[in-house]
Amino acid sequence: MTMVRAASSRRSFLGHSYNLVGVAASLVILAWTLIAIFAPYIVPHPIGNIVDDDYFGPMRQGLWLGSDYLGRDMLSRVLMGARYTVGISLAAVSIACFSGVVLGMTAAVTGGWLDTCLSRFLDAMTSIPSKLFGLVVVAAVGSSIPVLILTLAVIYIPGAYRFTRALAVNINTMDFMTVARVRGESTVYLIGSEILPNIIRPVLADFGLRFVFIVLLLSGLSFLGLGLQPPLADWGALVRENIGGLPFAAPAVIVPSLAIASLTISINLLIDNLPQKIRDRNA
Amino acid sequence: MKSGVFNLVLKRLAVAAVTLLIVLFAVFFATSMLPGDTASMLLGQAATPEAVAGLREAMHLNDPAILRFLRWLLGLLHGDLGTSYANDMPVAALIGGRLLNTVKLAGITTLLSVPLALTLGITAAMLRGSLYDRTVTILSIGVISVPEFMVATLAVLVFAVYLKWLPALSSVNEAHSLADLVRIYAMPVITLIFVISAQMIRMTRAAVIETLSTPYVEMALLKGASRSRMVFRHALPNALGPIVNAVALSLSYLVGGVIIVETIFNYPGIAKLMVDAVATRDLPLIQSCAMIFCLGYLFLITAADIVAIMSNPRLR
Amino acid sequence: MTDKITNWTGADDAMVENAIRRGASRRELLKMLLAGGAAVAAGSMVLGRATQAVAATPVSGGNFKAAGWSSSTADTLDPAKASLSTDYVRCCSLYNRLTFLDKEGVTQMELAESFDSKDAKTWTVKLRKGVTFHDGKDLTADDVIFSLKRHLDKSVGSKVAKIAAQMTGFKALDKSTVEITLADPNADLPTILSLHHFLIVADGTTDFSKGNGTGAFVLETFEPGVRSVVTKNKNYWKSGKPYLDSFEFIAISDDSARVNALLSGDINLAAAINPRAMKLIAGQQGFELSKTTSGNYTDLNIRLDMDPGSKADFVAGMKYLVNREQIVKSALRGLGEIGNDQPVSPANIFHNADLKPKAFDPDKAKFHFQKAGLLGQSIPVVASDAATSSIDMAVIIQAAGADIGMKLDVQRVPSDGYWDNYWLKAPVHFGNINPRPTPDILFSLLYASNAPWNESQYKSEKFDKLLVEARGSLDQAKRKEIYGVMQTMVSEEAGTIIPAYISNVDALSSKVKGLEPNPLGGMMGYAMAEYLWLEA
Amino acid sequence: MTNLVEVRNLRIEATTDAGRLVEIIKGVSLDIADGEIVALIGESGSGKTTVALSLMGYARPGCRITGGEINVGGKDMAALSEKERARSRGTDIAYVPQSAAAAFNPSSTIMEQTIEVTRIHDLMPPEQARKRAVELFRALSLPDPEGIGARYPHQVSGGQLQRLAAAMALISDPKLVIFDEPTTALDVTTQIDVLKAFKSVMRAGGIAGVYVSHDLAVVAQIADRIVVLKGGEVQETGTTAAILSAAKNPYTRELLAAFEPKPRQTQADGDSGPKPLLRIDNLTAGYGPVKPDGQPVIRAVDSVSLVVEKGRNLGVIGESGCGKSTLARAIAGIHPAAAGDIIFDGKQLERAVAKRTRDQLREMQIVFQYADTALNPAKSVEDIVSRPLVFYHRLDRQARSKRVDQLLDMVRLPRALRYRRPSELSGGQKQRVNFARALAADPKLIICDEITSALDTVVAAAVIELLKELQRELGLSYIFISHDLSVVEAICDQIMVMYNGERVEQITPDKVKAPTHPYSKLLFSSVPKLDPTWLDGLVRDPELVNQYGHR
Repeated sequence: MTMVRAASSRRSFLGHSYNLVGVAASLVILAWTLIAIFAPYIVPHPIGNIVDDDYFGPMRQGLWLGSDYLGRDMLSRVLMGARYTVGISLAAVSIACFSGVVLGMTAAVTGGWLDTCLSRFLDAMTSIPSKLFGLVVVAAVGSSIPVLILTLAVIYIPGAYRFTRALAVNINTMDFMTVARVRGESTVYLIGSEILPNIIRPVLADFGLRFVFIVLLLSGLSFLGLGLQPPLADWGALVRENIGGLPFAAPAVIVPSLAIASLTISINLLIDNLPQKIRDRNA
Repeated sequence: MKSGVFNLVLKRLAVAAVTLLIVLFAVFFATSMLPGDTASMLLGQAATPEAVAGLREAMHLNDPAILRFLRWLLGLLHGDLGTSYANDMPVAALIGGRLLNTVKLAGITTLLSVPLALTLGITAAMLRGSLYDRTVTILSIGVISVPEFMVATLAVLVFAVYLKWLPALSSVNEAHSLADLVRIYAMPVITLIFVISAQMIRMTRAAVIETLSTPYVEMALLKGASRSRMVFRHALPNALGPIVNAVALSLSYLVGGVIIVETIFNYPGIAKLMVDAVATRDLPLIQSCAMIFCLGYLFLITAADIVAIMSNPRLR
Repeated sequence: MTDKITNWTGADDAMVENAIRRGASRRELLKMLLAGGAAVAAGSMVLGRATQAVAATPVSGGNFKAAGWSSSTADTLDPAKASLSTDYVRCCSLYNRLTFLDKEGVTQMELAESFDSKDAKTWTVKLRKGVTFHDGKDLTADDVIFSLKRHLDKSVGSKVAKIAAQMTGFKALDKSTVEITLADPNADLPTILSLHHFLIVADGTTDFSKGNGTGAFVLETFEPGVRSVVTKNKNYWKSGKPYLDSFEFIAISDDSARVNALLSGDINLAAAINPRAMKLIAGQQGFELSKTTSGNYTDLNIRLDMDPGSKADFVAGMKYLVNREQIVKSALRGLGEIGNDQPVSPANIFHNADLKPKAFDPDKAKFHFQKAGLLGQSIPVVASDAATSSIDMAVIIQAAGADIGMKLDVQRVPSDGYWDNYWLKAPVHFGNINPRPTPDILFSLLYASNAPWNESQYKSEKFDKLLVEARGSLDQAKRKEIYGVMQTMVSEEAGTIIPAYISNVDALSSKVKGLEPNPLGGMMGYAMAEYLWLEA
Repeated sequence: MTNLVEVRNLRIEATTDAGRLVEIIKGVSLDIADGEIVALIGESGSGKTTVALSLMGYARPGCRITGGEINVGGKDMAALSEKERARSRGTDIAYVPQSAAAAFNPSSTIMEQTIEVTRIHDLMPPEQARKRAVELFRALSLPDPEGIGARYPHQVSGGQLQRLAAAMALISDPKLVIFDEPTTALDVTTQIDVLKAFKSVMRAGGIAGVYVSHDLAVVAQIADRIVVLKGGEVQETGTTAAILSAAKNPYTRELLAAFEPKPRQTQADGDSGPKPLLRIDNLTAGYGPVKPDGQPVIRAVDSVSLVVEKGRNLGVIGESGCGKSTLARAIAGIHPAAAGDIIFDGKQLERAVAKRTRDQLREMQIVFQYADTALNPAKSVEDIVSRPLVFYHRLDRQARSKRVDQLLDMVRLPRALRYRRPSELSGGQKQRVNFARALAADPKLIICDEITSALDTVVAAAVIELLKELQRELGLSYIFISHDLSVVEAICDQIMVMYNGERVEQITPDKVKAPTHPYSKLLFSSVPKLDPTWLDGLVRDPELVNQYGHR
């Protein structure tokens, strides 16, 4: 094969090709991740302290993002909010995807009654509206970070399961699966070493998408009064508690909305533009 | 061939019945975990132990919950949804009007969002990689990243408070003409379209793109078919399965997931009814609502399956 | 007693009225007020009042639509079961009480013509004649006895069973005279019977969904959790009333949605608006605010019989840690009055104005916490949306605690089930108490040793004795004195911290006339429907 | 303008997944006269399909025609607008795809798709088009020409679909038809029918054709001229006879050589008398619910018995659906048999894989037809080959690495290939890796399920050579399952012919010329020969064809 000339907007780096949209998106995600990690050290004010006599205060020196409905510093709250939004969603999506993926692959590989039972049960779970489920859980056991994470995870397990199972069922029909079975391999090896590497890309894409849904559901739950213990707040809760500032275009409501949008849009764009390993060396 | 379809439908229905039963039991166990009962919830601050005991006695809540649940299930077999603990009205009467409202809202949203989403998804797939495609893709992501209550509140502020074009509340009782209907439903429907369309657009686009790369679409191209013929005659009928599946999943949200829209527009649907029922620990009402959500979901999923089967001669 | 706005004087009122006459725009006025240092809330408040000064005479007709803040399938038209504003508003439009409280907090006769007693133990109630129920039946003594006696029946599930328990004997002396015997003397009976639960229903009623009462309106539609519509009772016994042709009541639980519905013209009145929405309403033409400070309060309860409340120093420290000014300023946005840790509000004629609230003093608080050995320990504080503003208050107290090293762990719990599961039970928690017409009710319900809702498990024999003494006395001056002492006791000794009396603000279209504040709560003590009229 | 098609200096570029542009057709020129059939022949990746499609002015997604002229019937397809190209597609030039099964829209009836061209170009009223289609069905000797149009593609067999695809192409009376490997996926007995049908219709209509194939023997039957392609360049052009008899280009000669019968060296067995390694007695396997008597409803393998001797090879031959693959799977335990005994190395084997011991599994390996799906695309060659080393032999890292080198040497693959993923290998290389993995287990018996069918002739011949060599070195036994007689003939000591789940005959390769069973006769006579006159001269017993040529 002859190299003619480089084409398209994709560039390459370290044996991967990527495009600029993907890079921009990952920079945004990286920025929020760093903020999530270092938030406690960079917030200008404790998030519970009232620093402004006014409420829904405008952006100004010292209160760079204005103040919230109680007169607390919005910048601090948004920075700390990143920690909870990213942290909780990440934990929840990890649990959801891990369980869903493992169950889905196991069901696909094992088949039979296990597959049927799991599929039926998780299908039934899907039919319960997620917000109502959240409502019942919190009414039953109260609201704390672990409960929140588990609730969100449980809500999204059936989806991850369905998705993975569909992919794994296809892989399961491949001859290399038969070869491995004839070799006498265990189920754990089959799902971990034979199936997983083949579905990891779509699973990661699904992971990202589900992350977005969880960020949004988290904000939806805060509307219904479930969420973090005050004065902590994730971005959704920040939007919610300051929604009264919307008529005044208060930064208190606009900024967290933009934060949610920037994170979710970036994740989606990154998924759509994941860097690709270049694998067309001359054969 | 015909009996094959019939058998498939029958099998689906059996599966649906099992799923429904699982859900009812799951909901029952979940609600029995909730602290308090209807008597203490109704009394609220006035719930002294004697008062609760008295009311519980009067409301016949002293039987074990499982017994009451099984009795309710038995009644269900005769088509009786039971009587609400909270206000002694037949559950059917409580649900009736509100279910109709939910169906209306869901129906109107469906009628508008499905064609919109399909059109956008299909056209984006046809013009894959174009500016239009990118715009649709990014907009659809953008739209899902805005929390629902934000969309709804913003819409109210703009259209009801400042422009005064539309009412802020969706008072179903005031719909006397088509114009009223449009005014009343405009905002909740727009909000819901925002919420559910994005996923449908994405899935439609993906499904169409996938079928567009099949050999039979290439064959159509080599027959000299136009782009639209390739899409509408060849790609779409075969992409129908995944598309209706995505549509069904999105629409299932409209049955029980619209609690926020119902709250903000004060629209009396059954999602809010269920929240009330949970708040008052009103077992028959909770169960009936859960059943409706489950049935709605199953109906959509089963309908999607059947459409997929009907559209695919290999499965017929 | 109502409309008391701190740091606002009559002179300011006059200035604003003058300004309006000069033709100043609302925005200019607002600016002027803000420059004067008043909170925005207070500012627009005054505006509403000033414009009302040029009021007109009532006109008949019109359909009135109002929105409360909560409703559910448990909505009821049974006065005994009525639990929320929504039920009160509906019931008040359909039924009448024997007595009611006017805006000054003075008991007035409604279905009763007179209440007489020599010993405050046996009461003779004469009923108004010529009053009929919606179904045409005449009001008789039997109806009254039935209505009051039901509260003693456990299976009714009455909200005031405890208060009603003191009525031990009922006798119909004739068709329109009832004799009520109390277990112990109570001079407040006429006032007690002005509570919304004591609305009079027809004898033998079991199905309350018809709303058959003697009230100003007749029920047309009632859908629990959705709405109610009532229409003018043409045979209403109060001549000329009601003015409205019909009255529709709904509930919009979302604060901003409720305000938006008012601003868009969907409803004429939005009850209990969020103080932060006042900026928005002030910026729009044709809307007014009505403020009521009626004695509703949210209190922080520290149970004295459990850790950490069993350590007196913890309670003392907490009382210093609560920054009452900041709570009124930031959490309530000025819509409240600083409280002095006792339940009798300035709206009540028995309020002890000499009792001063504790000043915010973190150093003293720290001293007490240190003494109690609790500094550095994490103390859970249970708050919920169920108790108005409790979460914001908790956060403010928490932040103050954090500054002196007192770790308060705010636990927000769902409002659903709060009263049953946390209130009265958690060691440190928030409560919310609705206005009650008499100190006697407040003290017997909340502070007597055997009180059903003894929020801090306060026990004092002296207090109990004083309570009985005041109750049985018909000497107003002496009662005021005793109640004054009791207020001081509660404030000093009980574990309930009452940082503020919360004002209620209803927002309404300027076309709605006749709305006056009432000590029993917003919307004219929930009985607004028969007094309002709509300006053409 | 004398020729119908004149292609000059055609260049086509493709974009790789890394965004690089690669020239895949490098200046191809060719001519086709009116009514002439020209074959494009070459291995996969030689660009033969790309060239054929460019005649319709079409380049697959990711490809672009960058230079040259493509004159078809006086129009330069490369220079036309997309609209104008669409106008000649289906009308002037028609296309018969490689896999008709995939090229038919599954959700539309055959008739609808056959006459679609006439609808698109508004050639004739639908009624007339339907009549014409039925005539074509008849001319292509399709069964039930009146009724077949109402069926859906999945209700029709592969051979029939291939002929239906031809009908679809011919309905508009095109001047040129492009056949893209139209018989590659078919069984030999079916292939003959299809080839015959094509040839007669083309001849009758005087239609010019491009016949893309990798199979010289097939091409020899139908083409007037042959163009040999390799690496996007024309290697040699000539009349069929000239190419077959006097090829000049080395690559062409290589292609021809693959057809020469190879000298067979029978196993020089030092031991006295052959010992059986595997014995199968009355094996029955099938699908569907199990009947009360323990037999499945659909029997794919019906009471088959066979013996494989140590160091000897057994060939199983038969057409698709005869049960030969099910037999292989039943022996390996993937598809447990319903009845019958499997005795391996003197011991009775359990029917299901799950119940066999690890050693039993190790000693019997199976290699599948499609190396694409048999190799996990997510793993490197090293990972794939070393897994059995870890699993069966528990070798440590160093020993493993050494052994992988040995194994790669054994299958004649460069050691550097160990880091590659399967997608970076050619078809032949993949099949070698597939084989190396089986060898890694140190097996006694390897079941080869159609391992050469997906490979080009030259590559397949090389793989067979390799198998023979390995057998010599390692003393292996093979069960060789195939539909291709020449492959089985080349390597096996015994040949078992299967038909409809049953063993019809077992013979030795030297007796292939004279089978006794009528089905074997039909089967063996259907294998195309490198002789242009073979198809025309072929006379088959019509009764036999009726009885067995069911597809």
